Amino acid sequence: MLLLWIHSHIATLTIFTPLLVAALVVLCPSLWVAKWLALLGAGACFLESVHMWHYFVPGSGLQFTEMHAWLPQWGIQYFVGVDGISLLLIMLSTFLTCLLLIGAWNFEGKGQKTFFALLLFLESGMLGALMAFDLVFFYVCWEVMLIPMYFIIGVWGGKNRIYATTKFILYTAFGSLLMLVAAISLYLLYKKEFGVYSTNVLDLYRLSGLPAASQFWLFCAFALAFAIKIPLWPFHTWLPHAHTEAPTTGSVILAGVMLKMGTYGLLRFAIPLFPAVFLDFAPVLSVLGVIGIIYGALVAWQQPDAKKMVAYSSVSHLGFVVVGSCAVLHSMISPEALTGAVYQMINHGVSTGMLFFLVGVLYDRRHTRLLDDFGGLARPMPWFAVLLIIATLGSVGLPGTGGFVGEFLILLGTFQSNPAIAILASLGVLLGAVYMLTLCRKILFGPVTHKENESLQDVSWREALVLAPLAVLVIAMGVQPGFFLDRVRPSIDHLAKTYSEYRLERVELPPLGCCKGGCSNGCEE
Amino acid sequence: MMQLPVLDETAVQIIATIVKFLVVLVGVLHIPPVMIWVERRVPALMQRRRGPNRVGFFKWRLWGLLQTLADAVKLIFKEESVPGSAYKGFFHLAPLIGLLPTLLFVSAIPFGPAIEIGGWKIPLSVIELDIGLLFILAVTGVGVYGVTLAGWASNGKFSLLGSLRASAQMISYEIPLGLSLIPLVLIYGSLNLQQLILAQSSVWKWGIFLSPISFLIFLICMFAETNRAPFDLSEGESELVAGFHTEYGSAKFALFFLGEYVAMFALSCLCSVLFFGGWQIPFVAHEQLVSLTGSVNIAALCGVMALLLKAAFFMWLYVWVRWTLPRFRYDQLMKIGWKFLLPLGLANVCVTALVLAALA
Amino acid sequence: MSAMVPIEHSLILAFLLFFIGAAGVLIRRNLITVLMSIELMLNSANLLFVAASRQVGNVEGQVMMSFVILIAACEAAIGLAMVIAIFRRYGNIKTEFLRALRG
Amino acid sequence: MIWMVLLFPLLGALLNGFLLPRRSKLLSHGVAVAAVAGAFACACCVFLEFFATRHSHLYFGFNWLQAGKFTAPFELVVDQLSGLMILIITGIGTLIHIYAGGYMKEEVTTYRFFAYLNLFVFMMLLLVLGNNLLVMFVGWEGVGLCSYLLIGYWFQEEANAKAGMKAFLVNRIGDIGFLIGIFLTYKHFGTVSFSELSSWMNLMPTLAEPYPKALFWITLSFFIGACGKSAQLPLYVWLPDAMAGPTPVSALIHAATMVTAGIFMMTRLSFFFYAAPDTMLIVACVGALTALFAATIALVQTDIKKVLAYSTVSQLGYMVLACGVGAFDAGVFHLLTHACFKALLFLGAGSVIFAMHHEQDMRRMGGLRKHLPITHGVMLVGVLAIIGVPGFSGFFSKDEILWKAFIFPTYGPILWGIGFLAAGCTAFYMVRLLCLTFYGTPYQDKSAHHHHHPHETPWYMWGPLVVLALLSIGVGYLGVPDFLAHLVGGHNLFAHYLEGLIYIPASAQGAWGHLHAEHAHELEWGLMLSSVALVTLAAGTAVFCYTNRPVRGVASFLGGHFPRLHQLLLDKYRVDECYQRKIVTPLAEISTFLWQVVDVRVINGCVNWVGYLLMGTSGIASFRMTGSLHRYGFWVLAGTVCVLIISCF
Amino acid sequence: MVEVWFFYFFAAIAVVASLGVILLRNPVAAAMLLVVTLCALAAEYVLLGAEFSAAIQVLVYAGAIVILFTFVIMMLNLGQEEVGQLAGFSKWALLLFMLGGAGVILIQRLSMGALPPGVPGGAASDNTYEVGMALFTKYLWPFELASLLILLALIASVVIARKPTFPSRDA
Repeated sequence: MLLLWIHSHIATLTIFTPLLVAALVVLCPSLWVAKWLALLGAGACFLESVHMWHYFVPGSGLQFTEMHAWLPQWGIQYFVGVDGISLLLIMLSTFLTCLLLIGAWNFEGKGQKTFFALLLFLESGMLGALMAFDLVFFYVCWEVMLIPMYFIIGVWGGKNRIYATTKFILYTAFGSLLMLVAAISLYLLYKKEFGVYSTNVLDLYRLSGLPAASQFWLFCAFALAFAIKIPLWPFHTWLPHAHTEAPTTGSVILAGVMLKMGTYGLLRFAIPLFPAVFLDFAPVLSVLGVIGIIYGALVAWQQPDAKKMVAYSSVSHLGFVVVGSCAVLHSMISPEALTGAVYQMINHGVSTGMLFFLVGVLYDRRHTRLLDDFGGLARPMPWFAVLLIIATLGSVGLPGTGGFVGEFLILLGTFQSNPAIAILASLGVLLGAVYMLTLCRKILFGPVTHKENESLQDVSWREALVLAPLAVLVIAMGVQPGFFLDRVRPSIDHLAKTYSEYRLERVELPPLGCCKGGCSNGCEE
Repeated sequence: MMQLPVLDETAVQIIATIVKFLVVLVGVLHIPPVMIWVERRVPALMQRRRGPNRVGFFKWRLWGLLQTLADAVKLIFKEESVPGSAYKGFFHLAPLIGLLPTLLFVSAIPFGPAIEIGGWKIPLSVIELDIGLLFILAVTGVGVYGVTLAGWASNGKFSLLGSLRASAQMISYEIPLGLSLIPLVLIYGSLNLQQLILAQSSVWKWGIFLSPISFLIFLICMFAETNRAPFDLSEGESELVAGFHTEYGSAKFALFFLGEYVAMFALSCLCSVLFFGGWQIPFVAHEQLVSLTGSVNIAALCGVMALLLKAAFFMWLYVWVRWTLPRFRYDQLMKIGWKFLLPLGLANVCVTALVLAALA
Repeated sequence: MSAMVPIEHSLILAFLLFFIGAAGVLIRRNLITVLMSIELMLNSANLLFVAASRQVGNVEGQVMMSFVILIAACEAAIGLAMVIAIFRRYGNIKTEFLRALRG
Repeated sequence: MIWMVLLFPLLGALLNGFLLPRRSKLLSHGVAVAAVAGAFACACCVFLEFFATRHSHLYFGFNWLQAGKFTAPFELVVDQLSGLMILIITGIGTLIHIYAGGYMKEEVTTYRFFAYLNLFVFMMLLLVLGNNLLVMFVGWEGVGLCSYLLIGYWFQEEANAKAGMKAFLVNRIGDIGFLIGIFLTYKHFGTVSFSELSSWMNLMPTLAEPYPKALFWITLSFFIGACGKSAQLPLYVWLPDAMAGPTPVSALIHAATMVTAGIFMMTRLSFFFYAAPDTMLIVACVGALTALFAATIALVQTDIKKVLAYSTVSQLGYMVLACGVGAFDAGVFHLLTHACFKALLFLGAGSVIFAMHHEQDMRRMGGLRKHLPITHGVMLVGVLAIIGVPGFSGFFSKDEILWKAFIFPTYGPILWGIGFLAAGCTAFYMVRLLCLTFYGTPYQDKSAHHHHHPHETPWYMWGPLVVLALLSIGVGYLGVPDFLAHLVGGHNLFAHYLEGLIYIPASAQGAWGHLHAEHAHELEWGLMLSSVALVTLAAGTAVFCYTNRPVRGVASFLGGHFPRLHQLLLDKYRVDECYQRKIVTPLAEISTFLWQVVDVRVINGCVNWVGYLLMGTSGIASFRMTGSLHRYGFWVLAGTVCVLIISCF
Repeated sequence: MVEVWFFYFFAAIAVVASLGVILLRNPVAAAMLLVVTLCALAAEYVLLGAEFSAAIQVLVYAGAIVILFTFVIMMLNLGQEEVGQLAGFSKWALLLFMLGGAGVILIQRLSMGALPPGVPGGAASDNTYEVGMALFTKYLWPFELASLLILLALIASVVIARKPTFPSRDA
């Protein structure tokens, strides 16, 4: 009975479990209990997402939906659901949050309880944004994400944290406000066309007769909001600051999931809502993406600060995702590229998350992140070296790691639509290797130039507990992409092929206990 | 009884009020000497010693009662000294401000049923109020000023500390005090003290039986409100010399003394009124008494006596406790007030309300 | 107390108190006095409520008055806490030191 | 069985890398050798199984990558080429693994070394076995990774780490070519599977536009990939630096197997290359030029491993030349022979270095023949093989290539000429190496007080050398050119063996008619004899110059009369410096510019400027904000009074 | 008419005392005069038939709020020399203000006729009971909210008045 109830409210539960636990964590008087509580909560949330994963039926529809009237007089609903485009990101968010909590277990500094609670709060916001199919609810969650991040950077950040966090908030909020305006006008336009108010995204997809000019501006507003979040060149300057100043955990979650909100939003809202304008804009976005790829890589190469380097690498990697999302091909998006884009989001979350963790490991020990302060760490810290190399390889997209699958598919699809873009983007693959290997070399190899480094502790068990799953994931995602992609492929293909008149249907909840029916789409021989 | 036609109702009441006030004032002025005697003799009894018993006329020593008188005389005629740094006006005013609320407090207590003089029904409280209980609470609240001002106006470390302690303590304990009264108001359905007494028509309807927890809280707060041991932190002689009245001597000191004992008396009376049936004599209904004695007035007098006896018990209790229990530490005091009495009082209110709702 | 005091009297008294309080807020540099002046203003409002209650013949004015008292209590508590905080920070409580709003 | 071939090395790598205790060197060595030897055994079975039927066989593993219409299953193929390759890889790999145990004896972290080495074998096997471009690419980059790790094995020295990185990055440039090749292939053919592509090409009688053009670009892209991996001009620069790795690594990766991956790949895609004659010409030219270019550099190098490295580049140039002139079979054959003798040479050099306590400068060697008799013997075999002394394997393979180059219709003789010159250089520098190392008087180190006498290596080091020496002689006879084989009534076994695999697609038959045309045997004889003569001459010169005398002769002549040329050769034509100056440094400067100026000043400046603008505006608006409580209160109340007064009227 | 005279009497006390509140230099004296004002107002409430209000006026205002003021004054130990000057800006303000106030009162006085006629003897007989009923029925939610508010104020004041966690200005 309880199981059935959970099953039928799984989306809502997944969103709100962390929020609830966050409240409990704050109120919990004992730090020890609070920590375990937070971990349990995050674990429960992860299990819930696994439940969704398990019962997710491959197909293009929207699943695990739950709809309630929220402000019925204005047509605003609480409407959540999961489809193939968000499923992987949901899994990533819940998974990363668990690891983050473990990672921040012996957190230096004050307010650990609050910190954990904020993380959980953030998770709630992210999950809400990923599952929301109501524009207003999406917007709420989208903004809610900013709040905990603001505090995480602003309170626990580095020396320049206030500047960084203010910039982050103002910049992203600026974009979101434009999006809000666009959302409201969309809402009014819907009313004009259909005579009723609705913020249901599935309804909004039906809006077809928008005038070109208004589509143009609406797309611009949405795309700008997402571009800032992604961050697409040249809207990226908040990112290096935010990443550098954020505590490790903040960087991981920021790079791991929050940046993907931008690309996710692009796929969920900007493209299917305004397909005609998207067609015009795709080259622009692609070009910006490519500039981001090369520019990010080049700038990353010269960074003296490991974290900043990884931060710029995010600009580069997310450029791939944008390029992949914009590979328009004969009135459809290249499905290969789109699949790659979705996959690359996850992969970037894992590998860059891992890199940030690793930089954090170093920072914990030496309280510096300057590359010049390291060198030759492979000798005192062999396991660290192994993990860093795995993360690096994942990041540079070596075949056999998830990064390759994502980048390859993106480039493959993009090449079909625009070879020049693809070739330029593949330069990013090369440059990616340049800066990542430089990072590796400067940290790991060469003689140990600083005395302090000779006696550094290798990764502890707790850190290994965080990093090992990520390392395994980096490789597993490269070796068995089918495992991750088979479920979500129909959704992606559906979006790719029909984005110009995108429709999404709600799918009945599969009965509890017998799910395996439709999952054999390509996972068996 | 003869009618006095020249007087109308209002005038009679005004005259009666003045008379009652004078009576109370005079009565109240007699409390400190007696109490000082008690406070000397009782511990002597408890400690198996004699206590002051020498002062007297010839062989009449009256168990030392006259010692108090002598002390009083000494106190009043002692030379006054005012500290140079004191805020003079308030320094002089403070004892009076301290005394006034307690007198008002006493004025609100119905000492007995109404008596009849010349056909005028005269209630035996100086001020008869519908909201007597609230009035008492209000007056208690104002009573803090005396202490506060005294300490502040003395402009000395010990005084200031003592007065801060005292007033914080009094404010803190006012809350549980008020909370402890609410169940009674709920049960008896009135704020009028006379009504409250009348509602406790039989022994089993006494407040102590209907709301024992209220009584417990009230009792504790009673001690705290009067800054008496074991809550006499504000004048903890080992720490603060004498607290807020360190700098006071002679008559003004006497006024403080007076204030303290009047407050004790008033609270004892209130306790009797609220929890022990006030002026009602146990097992003897007032009507029975009237018919027994044949006079309303005599019955009323009996009632007054009953109330005074009950109050006397609590006065004695004050003394008893003072010589039995050690002083609390200040943090313990605050802890008891805020962490024990306050929740307990709240719970008590809730439980009483629930029970009443269930019964209704 | 059957006879009525005309409501105009109460109104004028209330006005006087209000303006005295407002003047206190404006002319005093001592934060505590300022707060006390605010209490005066609140009291004038109370008086108006009570008088109106009397005038209209129901107790709603008194209910409102009790709410006002409650809010006054909150205001006093927070205000005084702030006074203490300000004192800790600046060493005195003159209003001149509170210039954070200066543009 | 085929899976076992892959599984063994992977398991070995995992065991050594993660699972086994790390103290015991013997254990890690044993595990590694066992893994490769097991793989070799399985590979033999697989090969024999295939050889019996001569039918290529596909093994489907699992559905690896699928998106949209694109599918890339994890599928292996065993055919002539991959069958041969797995034998080479595991066979020579086994020998080198055994040898490495001795060579790496003094290392602490041998487990790491063997883990990398096993991983390399796995990746290389993946490369050759994959049935589609993507699986091949996995191996392709995988071997690059292992190469990177192994070059930087002694990571404590900055230079080694840098060399590893350089190898990886230069390879990556090629890899991008490979990737673009894949994209183009998929774009035009809709598949990346070799078997499908092959049959598609096979079935097409003629190719209409856009295919010829597309094929040109496809093959060019793949050739760029091959250039990277097989160290061709202009991407060869990583290979000499890669000698920073331990010598067994140089033998296995940078001589025998990995670097030949480019030739392997081109052979795999020979149907494409045949159909793109323009590319073929480029390939041939690049190959020939590389052969000569590297050989000239090798003439004056003094580091024993550097000489071998440039020699490798040069030999790879030959192979690429072979591919370019359409003689893929000759190229693969040279690959095979080269694998044997170059591995032999490297391991021999390794023995020398080992014996000399990691001394690599040939000028500090000499007269080692007495101390290292076995090594000397096998090295001699290796040198004879590489310079193409008749009867040794190099002779057959190189001669075939030169012949095929000669008959290439476009610039054939010129290509032959370049190759011919390169062969002369090869003979010179290899003999020079031999002389400097083994003959002459021992080098007297004046400064060294405790001179150690070099000792012959233990059996498990020279054992493999002997085997390789035998192979260096023996494998040549598999590919005796037809005209020689006809003398004894046989034919070119090797070419015959590969016939089923390497075919000219129907559409391109016309362009490659000369390969099957009859040629005068006299010409062939003549060419062969002339090259033998050249080799003899060059070798003789080298012997004359370098034996038992202070260095003089040609070298000193060159050094004396053409100092700039000599210096140029010593500086390896300053290609590295040129790259550094023209590409790396500007790129770094651009990066710094992008970061410091564009990012921080321009973009971020714009963003901040908006903020400052707003701040300034608010400053203007806030001039009435005096911060005085009283003033604020006054205005509030005054306003209220005004409103009240107004409302009264 | 006794009530009216009483009213005037207490009103006079209230006004004078409140003037004292804002004019006296000594904050303690001001606080005491505030108590006087409050008590006078309480008396006015009694005259207006609002006994309950009067009681809570004294109970809460005099018994709690002003005590708090006194406390703070004592805690900060503000001598009378230190504080109590008028703000520099005050003269104009006061002038303008008083003029405005007088004007408003004047106008108000003139337009008094607009007030609704009083209900004679309108005050309920059992004032406390009535107030209680109103509070717990019609105004239940505001009442609960108010309790929440006061709880918040309690916590907030504790938090605000805690020992400072921010670095002091000198540091």
